Formats: sequence, structure tokens, C-alpha cells
Amino acid sequence: MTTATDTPMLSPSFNLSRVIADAIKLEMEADERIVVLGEDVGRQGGVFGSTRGLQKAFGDRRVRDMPISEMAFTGMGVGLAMSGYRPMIEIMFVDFIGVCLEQVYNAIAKNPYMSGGRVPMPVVIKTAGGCIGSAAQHSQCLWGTFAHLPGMHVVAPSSPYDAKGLMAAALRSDDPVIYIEHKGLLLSKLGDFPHGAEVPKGRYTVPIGEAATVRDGRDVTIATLSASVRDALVAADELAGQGIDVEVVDLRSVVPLDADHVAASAARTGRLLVVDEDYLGFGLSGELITRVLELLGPGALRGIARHGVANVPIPAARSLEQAVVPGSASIAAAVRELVARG
Amino acid sequence: MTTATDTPMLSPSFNLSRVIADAIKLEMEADERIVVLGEDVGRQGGVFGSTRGLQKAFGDRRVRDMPISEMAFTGMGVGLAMSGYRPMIEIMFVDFIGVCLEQVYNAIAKNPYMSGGRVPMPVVIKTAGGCIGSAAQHSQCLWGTFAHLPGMHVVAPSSPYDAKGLMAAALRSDDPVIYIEHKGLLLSKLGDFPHGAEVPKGRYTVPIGEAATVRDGRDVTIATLSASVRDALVAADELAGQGIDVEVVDLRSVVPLDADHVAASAARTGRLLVVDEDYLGFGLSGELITRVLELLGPGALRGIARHGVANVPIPAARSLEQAVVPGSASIAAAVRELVARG
Amino acid sequence: MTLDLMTYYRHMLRIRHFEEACLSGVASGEIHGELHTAIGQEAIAAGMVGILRDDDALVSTHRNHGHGIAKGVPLEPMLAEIFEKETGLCGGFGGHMHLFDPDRLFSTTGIVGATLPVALGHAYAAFLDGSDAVAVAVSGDGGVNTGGFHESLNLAGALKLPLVVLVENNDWAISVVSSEVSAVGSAERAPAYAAWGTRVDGTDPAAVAVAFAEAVARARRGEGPAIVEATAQRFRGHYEGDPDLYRTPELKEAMAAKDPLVIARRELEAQGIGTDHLDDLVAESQAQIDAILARVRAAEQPDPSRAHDHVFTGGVA
Amino acid sequence: MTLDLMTYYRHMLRIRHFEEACLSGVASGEIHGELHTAIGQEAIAAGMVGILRDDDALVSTHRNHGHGIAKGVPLEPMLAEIFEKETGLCGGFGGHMHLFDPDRLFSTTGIVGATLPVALGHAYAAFLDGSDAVAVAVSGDGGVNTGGFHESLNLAGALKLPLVVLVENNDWAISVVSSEVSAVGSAERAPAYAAWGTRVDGTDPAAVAVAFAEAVARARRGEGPAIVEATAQRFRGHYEGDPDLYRTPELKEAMAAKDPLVIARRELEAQGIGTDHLDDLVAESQAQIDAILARVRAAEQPDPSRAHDHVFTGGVA
Ligand SMILES: Cc1ncc(C[n+]2csc(CCOP(=O)(O)OP(=O)(O)O)c2C)c(N)n1
Ligand SMILES: Cc1ncc(C[n+]2csc(CCOP(=O)(O)OP(=O)(O)O)c2C)c(N)n1
Ligand SMILES: [Mg+2]
Ligand SMILES: [Mg+2]
Repeated sequence: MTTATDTPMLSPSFNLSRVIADAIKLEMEADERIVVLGEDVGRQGGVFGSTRGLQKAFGDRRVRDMPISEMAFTGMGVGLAMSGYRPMIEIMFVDFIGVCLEQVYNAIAKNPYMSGGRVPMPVVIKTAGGCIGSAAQHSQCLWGTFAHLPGMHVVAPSSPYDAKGLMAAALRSDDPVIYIEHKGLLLSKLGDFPHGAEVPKGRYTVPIGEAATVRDGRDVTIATLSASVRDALVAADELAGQGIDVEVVDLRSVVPLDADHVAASAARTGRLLVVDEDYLGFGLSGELITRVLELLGPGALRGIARHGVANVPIPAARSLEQAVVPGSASIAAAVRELVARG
Repeated sequence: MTTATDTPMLSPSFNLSRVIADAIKLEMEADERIVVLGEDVGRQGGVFGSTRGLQKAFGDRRVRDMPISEMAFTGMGVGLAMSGYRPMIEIMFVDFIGVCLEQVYNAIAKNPYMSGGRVPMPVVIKTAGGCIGSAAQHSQCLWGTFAHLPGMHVVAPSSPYDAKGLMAAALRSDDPVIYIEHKGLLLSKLGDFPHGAEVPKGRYTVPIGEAATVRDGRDVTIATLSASVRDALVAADELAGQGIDVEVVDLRSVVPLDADHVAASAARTGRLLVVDEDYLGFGLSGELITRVLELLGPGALRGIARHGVANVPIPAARSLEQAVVPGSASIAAAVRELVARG
Repeated sequence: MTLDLMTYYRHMLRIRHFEEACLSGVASGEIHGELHTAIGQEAIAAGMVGILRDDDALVSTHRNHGHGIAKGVPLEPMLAEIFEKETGLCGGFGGHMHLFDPDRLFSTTGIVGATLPVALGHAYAAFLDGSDAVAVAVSGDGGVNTGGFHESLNLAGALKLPLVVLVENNDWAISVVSSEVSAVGSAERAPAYAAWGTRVDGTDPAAVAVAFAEAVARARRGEGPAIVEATAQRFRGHYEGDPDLYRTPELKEAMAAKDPLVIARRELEAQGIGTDHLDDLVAESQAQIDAILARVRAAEQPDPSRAHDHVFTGGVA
Repeated sequence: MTLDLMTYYRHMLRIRHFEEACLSGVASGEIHGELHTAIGQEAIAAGMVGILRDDDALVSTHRNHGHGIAKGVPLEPMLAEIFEKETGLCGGFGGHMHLFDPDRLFSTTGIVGATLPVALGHAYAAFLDGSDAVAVAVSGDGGVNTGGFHESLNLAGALKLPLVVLVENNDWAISVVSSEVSAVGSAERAPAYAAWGTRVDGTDPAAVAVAFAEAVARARRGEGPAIVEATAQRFRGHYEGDPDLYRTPELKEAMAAKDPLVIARRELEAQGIGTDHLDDLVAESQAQIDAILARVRAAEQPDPSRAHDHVFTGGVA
């Protein structure tokens, strides 16, 4: 994170997807081994615009529209990496990973290990997660699914600054990286982000695996990521008016999981709430709470809690969706409940 | 669990896979809507024999060998269920689920919910997991992967009695059930199982979602499942000689997870060790520890720990494999470490 | 096997008006998720009308409203589901991409290529039942390049199962031109599956009906799978909100000339049907949909307390 | 393009003896996982010898030893990997189903159907490089029914990528007779992908060589993908330990008549090559493998403290 304060900055009227496209462009200029394969990444520049302009800049060999054949083109990432390229594979929505998980977890994630380190897999899987109203098959996050399977870094940025820096880090990494954008953030303007809204024009990286405290507080630590960081900050503002001082930690990546950072914060505040837009069970929240307690000892905290999509598919109707997906109001309620416990 | 002591019993020389085939046979006799689709389930009766004799008994319409087209025949389960059948789909090894997870988690698991309860999915996905020496792509357990995704029950029996009773329960359930056999147990003879070795000849069910204490102890609770139950019992015997009295809880299912049972045991012993042959991170162990602490309060236990495949693919060489996969010796060591902490 | 053009015209009008009702729900914010309409492709669904029985299965895609209408799914619960209402087919849990009408063996999925495996299961059920029911899977021209397409058609071919695949070829898979990423056309793939294949003009409902009826009849007779590829145009963006910048204004104009409703109306007029009569038909269809829309709008969203129902028959785990 | 029969015979001997060395490792318990040998199918791999360059990629299956040998992978590290030794190609981390020789662009996977997508990536790399290298994916007759087969061949056909698919048709996918679950033969699928396709007798190395060389030459010239289907017999169970009860003794006897080594030897004898000379060749090949086997046996298993290496370049997360 080396950015001088007088660096030229991207316009606050840009949206997040443009920042991501910009990050990819800078890395592709610097490294011609990077190629981008996916549906609608070329002529359209991505359904949310996060690869816009790349095909124009680099041609249709390096930025290629694919048929709806995710197994084939995810596997192409394996062959390309073995041939010395650094492929970025776009799976439009993370919900579709079920048609090609095989190449992701049995090849991309394991080839470095199975080859005894001889075959690195510098592959970025870029995909979009999160709820924007499209029900059970188009609203998932699934970072917990990837995190359970060894061999992949899993990042899910919350801010424009991180989105660019983590994309650059992912493209420069020699390890496989799953990069999960949030659909609900991609079209937001930089100026509207509560944190990390200032984005330098030049190249920089945000190291993968380091959490960041985005709001200091004394009473309770919220650890979360992706779009929920924004919601947690809104909740924290509301709670401040009610005398509850919330610290918000942005995990930024699920693997590696910066449990040290969260543990240090929770040790100070005494309470930990994990907020997760992914399914609650058998995922991030249980893992993070367990790791923090492993670090601090089981009795170290006054309170632990988690809040997320409680093991139910995402329903279609807005009324139902709001009942299952965490938002600022439900986060604030979860904090109040945790604090009320003592 | 209604079995009189004078019921006729299966021979102790039978192996586990024969018990499973027997369970399926009894249910298929009772309900002609059950059909079995999978690779090698018919002519061969399963690569481990756990569908042996079914095609002979019910014909090749109800028990059908499939091409290596898992997406197609898993999806067939969906259509068959919607047409009133109760399909059992065999995915030979759970490692192969990456080619067809789509139909499993986006259709089988979600259709009941997405249809507002109008389209039940009485589908059993039968598959085999666990390490028997075949390295990274043929040794996984992955119950944590299924458990993270809502809408599926996930069972993984440890004993012949449970294997039969849970299979019957799965086939009678109106919910989707993932039934994970352990490759390392399938060819073991009933008489060699340390618990649940006596299997009645007739039909019975073991309810899905209830853990069982298979060994009482005072000092520490081991919660585990599948083949690790056997290893935990061996470890417990060894530890008994060292003055550590271990209680072993067999979870039997991952979803529903009987955290109440584990919490009650851990509250008595004061210590909880979760042993998991699946990948350790973002899976069963973090979930179970968190749920137990949610039930008991964060400071209720003296010690918590977990032991499993610590986020590494399964290596080929025996020397490496033994270093990453939990066995009775490593379980005993983990217990000693936990107890030594206080 | 075909109906008269006037009847097709009415079916197409109904589908168009239904789709327009959906558009109004996006504009009003009542539909808050993605919406895909088949405006421009109505003749394909219209051509299917009357050929399938209730016990034939139909599994459709993200662009599914016309197929539901053709299968006889009642309009009001279907529209209510799309409008996320508790009176919907699925009580508001499913939404536009996840419509289920078990009474008519109609279902849909939002995952491209996922229709064929499910339809194959229905086809296998018909085989087990010893019935002559068939199963139809809809796919777009993009969906034919998925693995599930191949796996399912191969199995249907090997087992001679009654699977009919209706490929709606509108040239585009979102922004990807299908011919640029497909080695051969969809109908040409039939021999690889020992299937029967044909391509028809999907702006002509009678042509669709002839081909589709033939495919269904063959399947009913136990002659195995078939692929019917019907060509037509998608007039709007891939989904509502798609800026559709990947298609030029010239192309869009050329596409508009292939509006099946305009073509049919021109033909009806040529047959001597009066403009007034046709205008009456339009008004009548519109009024029918308007009445349904009004009732759908008046219905409630599902009660949020129900959000955890239906995960398991016995409640959430 | 073909080599002389004597040379093929030596290659086949080497493969057979290599496979038999592996069998001895199962018997001794040194190989503790699954093992699949290509005994009976040696002529296919032998026919590939000399046609591929180091910069051509070859992606093989669970039944991969012969292909590695044909690609020029050094025998000792390959055998050592299969024997789970630290001197193995992958240091003992991969094992028999997961062999990697990046210097020769040789790799394998234990997942059926997973070879084609990977080879397609190599083919795309050749296209990006502007080179005339090709990529070969091996599949069994069972693997052709996977979705990845279709997706990859379609893409290769649409983009005219240099992908050659070698289908080893041994009639069986474990216990499933492939013709019972395949709508048509593998070679017959070529037109669906605008590919070139042919079927050859896979017990005849020269016949394999002619077909394979033609497929590779076409791909090198930019004429797109090809499918070469070679028929042969798998003599042993699917894996060591498979009781193989699904094939009758009569069938096994009939299969044995198609032993490519017996056929070649008979032909060489008919050409006037003396029995002694042939016996010498056998002994020489055996001695070579025995020497390698002895060194492999003497090597160590990897140190258990290394078990967490290689997950990430920077260590475990
Ligand atoms: C497996 C999968 N990949 C990608 C998508 C995203 N997606 C939805 S519709 C669509 C295009 C479909 O094109 P086509 O099959 O031609 O149908 P059309 O939209 O033209 O009716 C894509 C790529 C998806 N839903 N599922
Ligand atoms: C996706 C997948 N499904 C199932 C398997 C289990 N399996 C391993 S080899 C095999 C049979 C393969 O048959 P074929 O492709 O004909 O190759 P052969 O063994 O005859 O060489 C099966 C079903 C697997 N490894 N991967
Ligand atoms: Mg289309
Ligand atoms: Mg075979």
C-alpha cells in the first residue's frame, strides 16, 4: 500500500466496475501473459462493465468471449497456465460455479500441490456474488464454498481502493485467486463509497490476506466483508447515536483469513459479531469465531455472535429477501442483541 | 430405533457394503417408486458392492447403469422426482461432484424452496468419501461442502447398524439426502466394527439428525463421524490406559447437526475436540464449535480444539498421507494436547 | 397438426401482452430482480400450443413465460409469481426464473443448459411408466454449448428416450454471437445423438408447429430424441436493464422487420380480415391481461415470517 | 510417418514391462492407492511415439503410463512417482493419477473427461503464441460422454484450435459397456464439431500412427480439431483389485487373442525375425525396467514434515 497523497486520482463519478476494468488493464499492459476468457467479457465488456474496454485495448485474442461452456474455458485456464500464461477466467455469477467446480478445485487448486510444486497455477477466477433481487439461483456469495477447498485464495473487496489493489495483487499472484465482486456495488460511484473511495490512477497492490479496520470502536467488533462492510458502517453510525461504539473490520479476503487482526480487535472490545452475506452454516462465520477463540482462548470474549443468511436459499420476493439477507438494520439489531447479553 | 433383541440378525461375516445393498433392497421392495441410477450400480453392483444384487432383483429399468454423464443423470433425479419417483443417484466418489454440483445445489436442494413447497425433492445422492490411498482427487470427504449449501440433509454413518438405518431413513425422506459412505469401511466385516455391528435383518430406520454417544467418558468429548469414530474409539482405549477418560459422540449427520447432544456432552466433560476427516477450514469443525458455544456461552468450556485435514489436498505417498489425515494416534495426541492445556 | 393463423395470432398477442405486463412491473419496481422477456420470439411458443398434453413435461429457461403460457399454466398465478406475490405459483419464493407448475409438469431454471438433464428425468419417468408421454427441454442457442446438452442428448439417444429439445435460436447469448462460438448449427448436431433434427423459421407459428409436432410424435412413438431449432429475434436487451450496446441500431431495425405479430397481422389482412376486427382482438387481449395485472398488483407480498419455510419438509435444520 | 514394426515392438515391450513393474508395486504394498494399467492397449501409445514434439501438449487420464512413455517422460521419475517416492516426478505428492512433466507439457488427471478442457487451454496457448504446436487430450470410450468433451470440441471447432482427441476405445468404462450408453461411436461425432474423425485398430501401432499423425498434421496446419478413435482391449480389471466379474471368461479369452505384443511378435516372426532375437529383446527390455525398478524401490518416501508444502507458493493459509 504505497500511495503518495499527491498521486492523480480516478474521478469520483466513475463506478466501481470501471475501476476494476482499469486495474485489469494496467496489469495487462505490464504483463502480456495475462489473458481474459469469459462470457460477455469482450464485445460487451462484462454484464456489469468490469472488463469494459479490454478487448478494444488488447484485441480479441487476449480478451475473448466464450460460449456457455464453463467447464471447457475454466479448464482452458489450467492448460494456459501450464503453457506459461496467466489466465483470468470470468464466471459471470458465482452461482454458476456448479457446472465447472471440477476444474476449479480438482485442477486449479490442486495442481501446484499434486505436482510437488512444479506446476504453479497463476489463475484468477473473477466472479460476481451477492443479492440484488434475483432469487435463489442468482444471489449467492459462496466464498465459504471456495474457502473450504484447499489451494485457493479467496478475496471479496468492499471498497474501490481495495477492489483495484486486490485485483492487481490477484493478477500478480502465482497462486490461484478467486476474486468475488459484489453485484450490488459494481455500479455504485466511487464518491458514494463510505471508505476506500479514493483510487490512485497508477498501479498499486493491496496485499491478499490482511484485514483492515475501517472504523474504530470500543464496545463491539464487527468482522465482515464485501458489501456488508458498507451496511456495517451504516449500522455503526446508527448505533453510535444509541451509545454503542462499534469497530468494523473488513476481512478483505476469506483465504487467507486474517484471524489475528480480528482477534486483536475483539480482545480490545470484548465482543465479536461476524456478519456474512453468504450462507451462515459451515462457512466463514463458524471458522472465524473458532479461530479467534483458538487464538484468545475459549473464555476470552464476553460475547460472540454471527449474523447472515441462516441456511435458507435466497427467496424471490423483496419481503422475504429482506427477511433473510443481512442489511444495516438487521446488523444493528444483531449488535444490540449481543451487547444486551452482557 | 425399534429393534427387539430376538430379531434375526445379519451374519457378522457380511461386509458393510452388503448391508447397504440390503437396506436399499428392502426399501425398493416396499416402495416401487425408488429407482437407482449411477455408474456401475447395475451389472457390477457398485465398485464396492453397495448396490450388489439390486439389478437382478429389480431389473435394469429400476437399477440402471449410466454413462459418465453425471450432470445428466443427477438432473434426471430432478425430473424423476417431479414425475413422482424417488430416485437414488450414485456419484461414485464424492470427489467427482464438481462435474454436477449444479443440479445438486441449484435444483435438488432448492426446488422445494423455490416452488414454495410445491415440488418436493425426495432424492438420495449416494456417494463414497474418505482416504484409502488414492491421493488428491479420490480421497475427499466434502460433507462440509454440502452442508454449507442449504436444502440438503447430509449423513455419514460410522457403523453397520446406522448405515442401514440411515439409508432406509434417507430413502423414506421427502427431503434431499446426501448419503456419504466411507470407502475405508465398505469392505470391513460387520464383526470387525467396534460399535453398531449387530444388524437386524428386517426394515428399520435411524432418524436423521440425532447424534449418538458411542462411548461414555468424563474428561473430554470427541465429536466426530464416519470412519473417524472407529479411530476415536481406538484412541479412547489407548487414552484410558493413560488416565484420560474420553467420551465419543458420533454425529451421524452433518445436516441436521445435533449440536444439542454435543453441547450436553461437552458441558459434562468440559472439553470438546472435533475430529474431521474432511478439510478442517470453513467446514464442520468451526460450525460445531461455534454452535456449541452459542448454546453454552463462550466461557462455558475449559478447552476446545479440532483435528482434521488442515487445509491441504490429500497427498499420494503414504508417509505424507499419514501426516495429514487423522488416525487413532493423531487423535490421541490431539486429546492429550487439549487435556494438557488445562 | 397446425392451428389456423388467427388462433396463432391470438396466442402471440396474449404472450406479447403478458410480457409487456411484466415490463410494467420492472418499471414500477414491483419486480425487483432480473427479467427476461421473449418479445420477438412469440411465434415459437405459439407454435407449441396444443401439441403437448398435461402429462408431457416442459422444462424451460430464464426466458420462459411464453412456454408456460403454451403449456397452459394459468396466467394469473404465473404473473403473480413474476410479480413476487404470495398468490404466485410458488408463493413468491421462486420468482420469474423459477416457475413451477407441478400439475402440468412445467418447470424452469435460471441456469443455462440445466433444462435438458431435468427433462431427461421426465423422459425416463415416461419410459418407466410405460406411457407415451414426452419431455421437452427448451434451450437457447447459447445453451447448446453446455455439457449438459451433450450428456442428456447422448443418453436419450442411447436409451431411445422421448426427449425433445427445442432450441430457440435468436443468434445471441447476451452479447455473444452464437455462430462465432458454435462449430456447427444446433440441428446439425442431431446425428451425433442418433436424434432427428430440423430447423424452422421461428417467426412462423405454423412452421414451428409442424416441426415440433413431428418431433413430439416421433418421441411418442418411441423413436428417440429430436432437436427442433427455431430461429427468431430477441427484440429487447438480454434482460431489462441491459443497455444492449453490442447490437447496432441498423441491426435492431432489421430485426424489427421480423416481428411475428406484424408478419401474422399482415398475412391476416391479406386474407381479408378487417383492421377493425384485428384491432378488437388486440384490445380484447390487452383487456384480459390488464384485468389479471390489476388483480396481481392488488395481491400482497409474502409474509416475511414465512421466509424460512420450505427448506425442509420438517423445517430448517 | 510410421516406424518399423520392430521399433514398435520395443516400445510396446517397454510399456508392458513398465506396467508389470507397477503391478509388482501393488502386490508389495508400495503403491497403496488405485492403479490402472494399459496392459492390452500398448499399441495405441506406441503408435504415438515420435509424432509429438516437446512443445506439443499431451493431457492424459487415469490410464496414463503409456502416454507418458510415448511423450518421452523419463521412466525413472515416472515410476518413482507411481511408487510414491520423493524421487518421483512430483516428489510423491501426486501419485499415479497425477503425473506432471512440465518440461514436456505432459500432465494427467484422475477425473474422467477432464483432459479435454486442459488440452484446449494448451491449444489456445499455441494459437496465442502463433506457434504450430498442437495439444492432445486422451479420453476413454467412457469419457466421451462427459460434458467437457462436448464443450471443448465445440470450442476447438468454432475457433479452429489445434486440439486432437485420442479416444482409447476398450469397450468398457469399468463395468459399463460403452456402446450401450453411447448413441453413436466417437469418430462419428466429429461432424458435430466441424472436426476430422477416424477410427483405427488400436492393436496395430502403425495404423494408429497413420491416423494420429494425420490428425496432428491437420491441427498443425490450422485445420482444426480431430478425433482419433482407437479400439483395443483392457486385459485386466479396471483397477488392480477390481474382481472384474462383469466380463465372462469366454470374453476374456477372446480379448486375449488381441494382445498387441503377441500380434506384433507373430508378424515379426513371419517376417523372418528369429525367436532368439525376439527373446533377447524381451530380456533386454525387462532388464532395463528391472534396473529402474530397483532404484525406485531403494528411494525414500517423502519426508512427512513436507506434507504442507506446495499448497501455496507462500505456505499454507
Ligand atoms: C451455466 C450458466 N452460465 C451463464 C449464465 C448466464 N446467462 C444467463 S442467460 C445467458 C445467455 C443465454 O443465451 P441463450 O441460451 O442463447 O438464451 P437467450 O437468452 O438468447 O434466450 C447467460 C450467459 C447462466 N445463467 N448459467
Ligand atoms: C467424472 C468422473 N466420473 C467417474 C469417475 C470414476 N471412473 C474412473 S475411470 C472410469 C471409467 C472410465 O472409462 P473410460 O473412459 O472408457 O476409460 P478406461 O478406464 O476404459 O481406460 C470411471 C467411471 C471419474 N474418475 N470421474
Ligand atoms: Mg440466444
Ligand atoms: Mg474404456
